[in-house]
Amino acid sequence: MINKRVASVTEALQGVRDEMTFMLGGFGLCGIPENSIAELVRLGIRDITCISNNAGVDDFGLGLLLRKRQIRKMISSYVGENDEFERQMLSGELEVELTPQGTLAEKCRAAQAGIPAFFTPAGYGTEVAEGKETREFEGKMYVMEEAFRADFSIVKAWKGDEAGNLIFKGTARNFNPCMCGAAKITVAEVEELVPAGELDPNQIHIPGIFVQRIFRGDHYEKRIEQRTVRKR
Amino acid sequence: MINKRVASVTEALQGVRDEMTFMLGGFGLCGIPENSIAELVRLGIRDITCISNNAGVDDFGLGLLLRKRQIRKMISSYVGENDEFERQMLSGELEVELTPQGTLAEKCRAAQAGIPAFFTPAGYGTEVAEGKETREFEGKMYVMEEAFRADFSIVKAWKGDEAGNLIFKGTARNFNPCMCGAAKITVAEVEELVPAGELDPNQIHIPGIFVQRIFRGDHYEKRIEQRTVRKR
Amino acid sequence: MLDKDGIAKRIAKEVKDGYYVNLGIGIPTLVANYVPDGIDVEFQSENGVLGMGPFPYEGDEDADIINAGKQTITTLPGASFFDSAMSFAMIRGQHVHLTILGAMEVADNGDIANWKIPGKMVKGMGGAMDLVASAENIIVAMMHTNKAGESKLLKKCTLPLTGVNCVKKIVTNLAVLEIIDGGFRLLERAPGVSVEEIKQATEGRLVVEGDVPEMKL
Amino acid sequence: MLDKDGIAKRIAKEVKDGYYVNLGIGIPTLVANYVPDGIDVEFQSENGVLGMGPFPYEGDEDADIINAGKQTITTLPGASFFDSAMSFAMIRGQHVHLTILGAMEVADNGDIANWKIPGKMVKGMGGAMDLVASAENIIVAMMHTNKAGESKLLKKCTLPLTGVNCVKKIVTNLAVLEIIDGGFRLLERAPGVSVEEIKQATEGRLVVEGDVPEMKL
Repeated sequence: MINKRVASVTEALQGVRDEMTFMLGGFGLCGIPENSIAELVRLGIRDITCISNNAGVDDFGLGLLLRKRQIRKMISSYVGENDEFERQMLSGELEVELTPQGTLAEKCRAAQAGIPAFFTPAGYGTEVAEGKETREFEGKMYVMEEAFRADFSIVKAWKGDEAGNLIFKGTARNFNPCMCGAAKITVAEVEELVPAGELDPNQIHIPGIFVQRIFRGDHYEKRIEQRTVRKR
Repeated sequence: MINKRVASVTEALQGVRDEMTFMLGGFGLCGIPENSIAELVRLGIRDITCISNNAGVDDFGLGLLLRKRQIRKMISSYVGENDEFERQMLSGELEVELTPQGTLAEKCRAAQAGIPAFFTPAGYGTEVAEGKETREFEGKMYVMEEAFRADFSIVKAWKGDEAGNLIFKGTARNFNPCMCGAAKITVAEVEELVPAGELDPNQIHIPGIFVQRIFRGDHYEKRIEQRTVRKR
Repeated sequence: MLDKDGIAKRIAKEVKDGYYVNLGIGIPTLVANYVPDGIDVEFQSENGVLGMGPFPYEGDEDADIINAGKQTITTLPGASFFDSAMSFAMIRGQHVHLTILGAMEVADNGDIANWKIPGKMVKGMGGAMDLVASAENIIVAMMHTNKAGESKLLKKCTLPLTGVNCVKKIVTNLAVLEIIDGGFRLLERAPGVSVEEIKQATEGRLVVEGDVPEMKL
Repeated sequence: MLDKDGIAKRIAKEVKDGYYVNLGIGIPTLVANYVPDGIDVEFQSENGVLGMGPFPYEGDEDADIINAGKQTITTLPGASFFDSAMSFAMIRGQHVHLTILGAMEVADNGDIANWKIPGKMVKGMGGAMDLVASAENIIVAMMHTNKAGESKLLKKCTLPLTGVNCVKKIVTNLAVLEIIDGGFRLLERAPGVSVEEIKQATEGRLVVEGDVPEMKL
């Protein structure tokens, strides 16, 4: 077993620098690497590019990095929950590349899987396809999209073991598995970190080979964006 | 819940015909849809194309279909365990398309995922790449491969539920998940079929949306090709 | 004229037994409330869940179980969770039969725009571009006109497109229309709405053939 | 001169701490037996397992748990099972650090042939084409000559290729060689084998620089 355990978030994020490109898991505030984001804020690195489906909210998630102006460029599919984001984008302070959600996921998965490019129908005929190669297959038009290239993937899982194996929970899974192994270094923070051998090998979502560093996150707020309930 | 359960292998394979293209899961004899293969033999359909990593052995797995000359064409990555196969191939009775194993898996997954084509480095500079588009990305050469098109995917899982959700066991997983939803109709045979709600939604390998018909296989021989053991 | 729930109710009639359905944010989400008994459907949410159920009882909500609108949800027996790549494999691979989503504009050739107002609002396309480029059946749920009273059913979209030639049907507060070669074909009128009112509110080419029935809800 | 176990033993020294390794069928499989203590490695088998252990005890074998050679195996703590697409994501995505495989022929530019003898034998490439096109480090384990006594280290492969310019190192019964620009560079001699004997058995360009040490096992 190759041990991927590191002692702390600080050790896990060793090597992050200004101007690097980061992939960050999560959908909205669900399944985001809270502890790592807090550490990126603390480290104060600047001019970074973030590949993340969303941009957090004003005072949580990636919104914390936006507020401190640490992000130069966002690559996302939906950014509608963040006023500060919209302000920076419309004023031109923040560069934004909007990508269809499925294409975003597949560009991560392609990087993970050593596929440099693939064809998708998403965005054909729209401004997303501008400047990109298009091609017909079986009478339908497709756009060629290339794999992402990033320095760090930072993901959050539910359970992990020392070998770096990961299990996600519910819809907190989302982009996290697709981002594992999709950057030069993958950092996984988990709620529960167990010795190798405790997880069922048949029920692992992401094998440890895709993860370079794993640590247990100290604190999870798990903020809910839209608390919707029905009466008993 | 959309119920995918059918009563028998006969019902599950309703609609199979001569000259159709089938994807069949399994690696060697591990994780093959034994009951469905027996039914295809019984039905006696001919001139079929099989997409399957291997071709079985002389008297088991796809070897049973080969022996009855039901297969016109095999698309596989490795066929080294079957004398009758080699005889039919060298004599020209059987058409064979050999494809790198990872490309085979990805062509299935691409069909499942609505990706018509992708680039892979496998086979560049070899006869596998002949007649295919090649392209350079980041200084490395790749071959463009297209998604498979098939009429039926026939897979074998360990556990399944009425909603078509599947869980595989050990290395019997192999190509089975990648083939689900990669053909017009996907048939899954399982060792254990439970009511919807009994499987943990977090631990499902293949969601039922990729499966049209599911049934419990009557009998599994699970033949071992290379029984290798050590002394106690 | 229909309210939002009315639109959802009418769209629910388009949902057939055995369908996997993706519901967009807003009116489409309401459709789940009106699917008739005996019609077995499963709702997919592109953030990674199939088999969505109703909202959780107070106190049962789980931050790790949400839909694409970031609302807390529950799951039904037979549900499954999966990652975003697999979620869009379902969508792109046309395993999801029906997509119901909102729009800012629809053109009479089936083009749709719903993600951006240049210089003013950019929320992003989310999964909408994948959905409209992939689904075989796309129904748009929206008001017939915008807040300024201008038609949202146009000859040509003025906003950046989400997808081209993809919308199959539109259900608005005034009417049900389908896209045919060369226009919006009027299928049904909302209760109490005249063909003339629909004509007035439709900028794109409207095709009216024979008597147009009032919709039944 | 080395036997098969000797070749495996020598290759085991190339396996570094923290490596994920894919072992081909035949001699490469034996390498697992000789990895020194204190070197943490995990073996991947392309049919869908990471963290392979030794063969099972008699009676413990499970038809559902095999390696790419179709042999019954066990797993070690930290192991995982996955599907073929994910398995080759590991390989193609260069997450597997080292591939050790057999060959029929290797050329002095790093080309390798190991899957087909036209008109005679066609077993197929299995995962070999993916492995050699992807891995950053590829070691070939083979006999220096074939059964007819002809060199398998050639100027140019005569058989259909498995991959081009990909082999990094070759360990045979006679020698350890690395591919450098323009030839096989002789790194080590097998015990009791002279440089002259290696020259005789090598058809491709052999580069001999200074004294060539005998290998230590």
